[in-house]
Amino acid sequence: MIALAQREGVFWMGKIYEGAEAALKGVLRDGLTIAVGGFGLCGIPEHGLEAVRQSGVKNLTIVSITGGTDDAGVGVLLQGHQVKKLIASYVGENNVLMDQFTKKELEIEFCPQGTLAERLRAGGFGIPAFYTKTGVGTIVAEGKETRTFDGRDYLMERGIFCDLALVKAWKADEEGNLVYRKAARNLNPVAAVAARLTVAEVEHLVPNGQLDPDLVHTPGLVVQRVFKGLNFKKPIERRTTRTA
Amino acid sequence: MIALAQREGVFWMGKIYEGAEAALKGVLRDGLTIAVGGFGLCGIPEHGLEAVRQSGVKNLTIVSITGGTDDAGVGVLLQGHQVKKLIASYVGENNVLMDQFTKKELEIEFCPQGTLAERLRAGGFGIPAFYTKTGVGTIVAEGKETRTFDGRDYLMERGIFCDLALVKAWKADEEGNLVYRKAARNLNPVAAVAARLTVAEVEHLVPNGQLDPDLVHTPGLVVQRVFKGLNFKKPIERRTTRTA
Amino acid sequence: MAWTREQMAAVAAQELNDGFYVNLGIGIPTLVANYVPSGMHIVLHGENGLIGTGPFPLEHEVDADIVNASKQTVTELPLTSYVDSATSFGLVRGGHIDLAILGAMQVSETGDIANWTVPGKTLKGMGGAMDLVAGVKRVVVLMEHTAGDKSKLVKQCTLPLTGRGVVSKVITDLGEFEFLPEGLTLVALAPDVSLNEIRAKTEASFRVDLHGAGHESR
Amino acid sequence: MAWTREQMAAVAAQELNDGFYVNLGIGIPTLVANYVPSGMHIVLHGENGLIGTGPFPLEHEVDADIVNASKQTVTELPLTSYVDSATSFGLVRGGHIDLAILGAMQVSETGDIANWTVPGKTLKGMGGAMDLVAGVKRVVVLMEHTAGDKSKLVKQCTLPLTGRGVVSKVITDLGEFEFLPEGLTLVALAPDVSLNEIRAKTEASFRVDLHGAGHESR
Repeated sequence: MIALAQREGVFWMGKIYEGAEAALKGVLRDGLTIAVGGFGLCGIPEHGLEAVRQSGVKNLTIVSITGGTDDAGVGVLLQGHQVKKLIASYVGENNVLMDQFTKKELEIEFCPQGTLAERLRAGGFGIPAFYTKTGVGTIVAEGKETRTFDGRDYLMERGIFCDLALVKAWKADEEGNLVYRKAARNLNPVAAVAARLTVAEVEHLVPNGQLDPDLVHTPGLVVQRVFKGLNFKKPIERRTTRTA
Repeated sequence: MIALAQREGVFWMGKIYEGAEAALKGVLRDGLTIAVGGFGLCGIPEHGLEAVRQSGVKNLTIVSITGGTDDAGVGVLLQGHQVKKLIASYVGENNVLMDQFTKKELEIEFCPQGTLAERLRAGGFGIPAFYTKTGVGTIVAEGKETRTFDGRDYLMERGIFCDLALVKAWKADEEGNLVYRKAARNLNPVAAVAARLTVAEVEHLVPNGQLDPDLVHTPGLVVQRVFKGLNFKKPIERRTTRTA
Repeated sequence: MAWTREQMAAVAAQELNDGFYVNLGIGIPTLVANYVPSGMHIVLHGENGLIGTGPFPLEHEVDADIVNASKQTVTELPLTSYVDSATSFGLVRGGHIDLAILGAMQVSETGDIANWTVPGKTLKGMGGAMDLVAGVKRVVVLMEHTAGDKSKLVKQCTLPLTGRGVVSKVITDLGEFEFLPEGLTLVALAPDVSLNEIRAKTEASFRVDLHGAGHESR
Repeated sequence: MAWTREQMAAVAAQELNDGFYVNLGIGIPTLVANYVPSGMHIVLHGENGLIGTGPFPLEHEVDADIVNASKQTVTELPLTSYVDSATSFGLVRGGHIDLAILGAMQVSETGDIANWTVPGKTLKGMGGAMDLVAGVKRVVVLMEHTAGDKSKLVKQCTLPLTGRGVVSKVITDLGEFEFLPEGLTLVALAPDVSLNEIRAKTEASFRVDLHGAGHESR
């Protein structure tokens, strides 16, 4: 294998960066469309979101399953009034969001969760549109083409391709191959393919050769920048336990 | 976990069968549409194909990447004149096939390989149709809707859903969770989701709890029957080596 | 005497078959897990990508990466596997889940369901509800028969729909209804609930067939 | 003197950039792997699902489960990962592969390519060729300039197309052509090949710009 070269100027310096700020340098600007991995607060790119918050860029369009909570997940961007539009399936846990939505500061495009995930995969995989029966006969169908195949009605939904994807994985190697852990996988793999630039934050960074090639969930081919996040908070939204 | 019960009559007896013939019992009949995993001869369900051959069922429609070779892969079904129609992307290595095609005994629907894989995934995942730029302006476009999105032309391709899928995996547990090995994965995961009944043959069968849940490529949810194949031939189509 | 929530869950558990993959919604449907007949092999699908959901964890087992579709911490089982969101909902949309048991605010006599939003109230979003009702093979609704004094089994839903013509069965505290080819049909009454009572409390038109039925519902 | 196959591959290798993911077709394109500049990080994508293809195996390393898109036995690298066919071609279709270097039977002056079938000859099928030319960011064709005495760089392809308007560059044994906004442009000549010779052997109309160019091609 060819070793990863360090880069100066126009030379390629590999995919590994020192932290979120470095990994997002030169990327962030007003008006970006950003796909954000995670389900609720599980498997969210917490360091990447914090770096976007600190950058202060505005008028963002965010594509994510939920709107996060008041102070976590996509919620950190809402706190700073950085989001112009949110494409999401559920926003039930966030008062800041509700306030901005009520005041019409924030536009929300509600999208059924499965349709949302499929739209990202489609956009990332060169499929401009597909048909689904999800949402037929509901407000989700408004303004969309309805078409009958084999006697059943379907909606046409469009692929989504973003400027940037922020994803969170458990492990990465130097190539940027990603392995997710358990239910923290969720939207991350489809977010990762659906952007011009994909930045992955990981709990563990390993040399090439240390990941089972059969276990790689997201090939490094779609991952341009990787950093190891320090002190992941990994907040739990609803801690529920049983007693033995 | 609830243990797998053995079944008599209407009771569920779990997913594990003793060999291909047992796993296909009551399933095979003339006119079936069957999705077959594998790329060339790599990762083919060789025992399942042999059992279909021995059953003698005819007028099959086969969906697979290639037509196999004269005596392996889908080729074993062509030998017995069991195939009415083949939906495939490449048929270059099979004289039996070419002979039947020339005599118009066999219909071939050529489908670009990526479109073929996507059509199976779509069919299995409730997507009746999608758009792709693959094949625009070629004979593949004939008879298909062409549509412009954002200034580019795309073809509409239809999902494929089959009566039966024959797939080959490396390992399975009792739940039918499947793990493939290396490039033998190929079409198998999408074939597995694209059928009413999916039969998996595996090199290794392990108890539940022995597969890493993050490594499962095909969830048992789509796999109805599993058997351990004995003496896999795993033929190599083009053995190429270098000298040290 | 109307069924309790626990009894409604027990009635719904009769929908289960050995080998089923099942999606349970929040609220009363969650209770159905307690009524799986012993020895029956049932796998719970969490649409966030956890196939084979186990019970809530002991305090020391809590893992931020193991949550269900309600974002609650749960556990794995030996048969568990994980998939991404697109695959998980692909399995839903493709009809690979045998049964969804869901709550609802309204169900219409043609099988429409409304269970995701009430105009004027706090907006939350449909999450995976529209995917589930559209995709899962059989959708069973568990809900109270009335809200205040208003029937939730209606002629036509007044709330925004989650799906149209997708419900196979409704179990309320007063009785059990099937959507048969002949139309909405009352197939069971809770103990001591009279036909007159259920008629008085139901806006939807329905047939009555308290014997048999149930095998040919959609 | 026309370029040899090896020299054509070396010319094509100048298309490579550090960090590129590249798909190489069978025939002359395969040779490009031998001309990757030392220290340059290039990953070869095999559309059958092997991302990061290594060299052919030693005899004792042969593994039936490790094959490339030509069904040849190959090896893994430490950076290798495997994906299924739908994902592999999703990566192709989605434009995530930087460069495909492919052979062809004909390329037209508008960038159409024909490289999958000759009517009347044995039918093989397009395999992944149509996906590659439609999806990969930049398609470079490596082919002999003529077949017999017929130009392969034509006004309009007479063979069935693999893709329409998809080729960015053509390298033949006689020279190098770019598809620029201004049209097909000859940007380099093989040593001792004259403009007159290449004009005589080329059916397609083309401009000549032997200095610069190459930066704005599609």
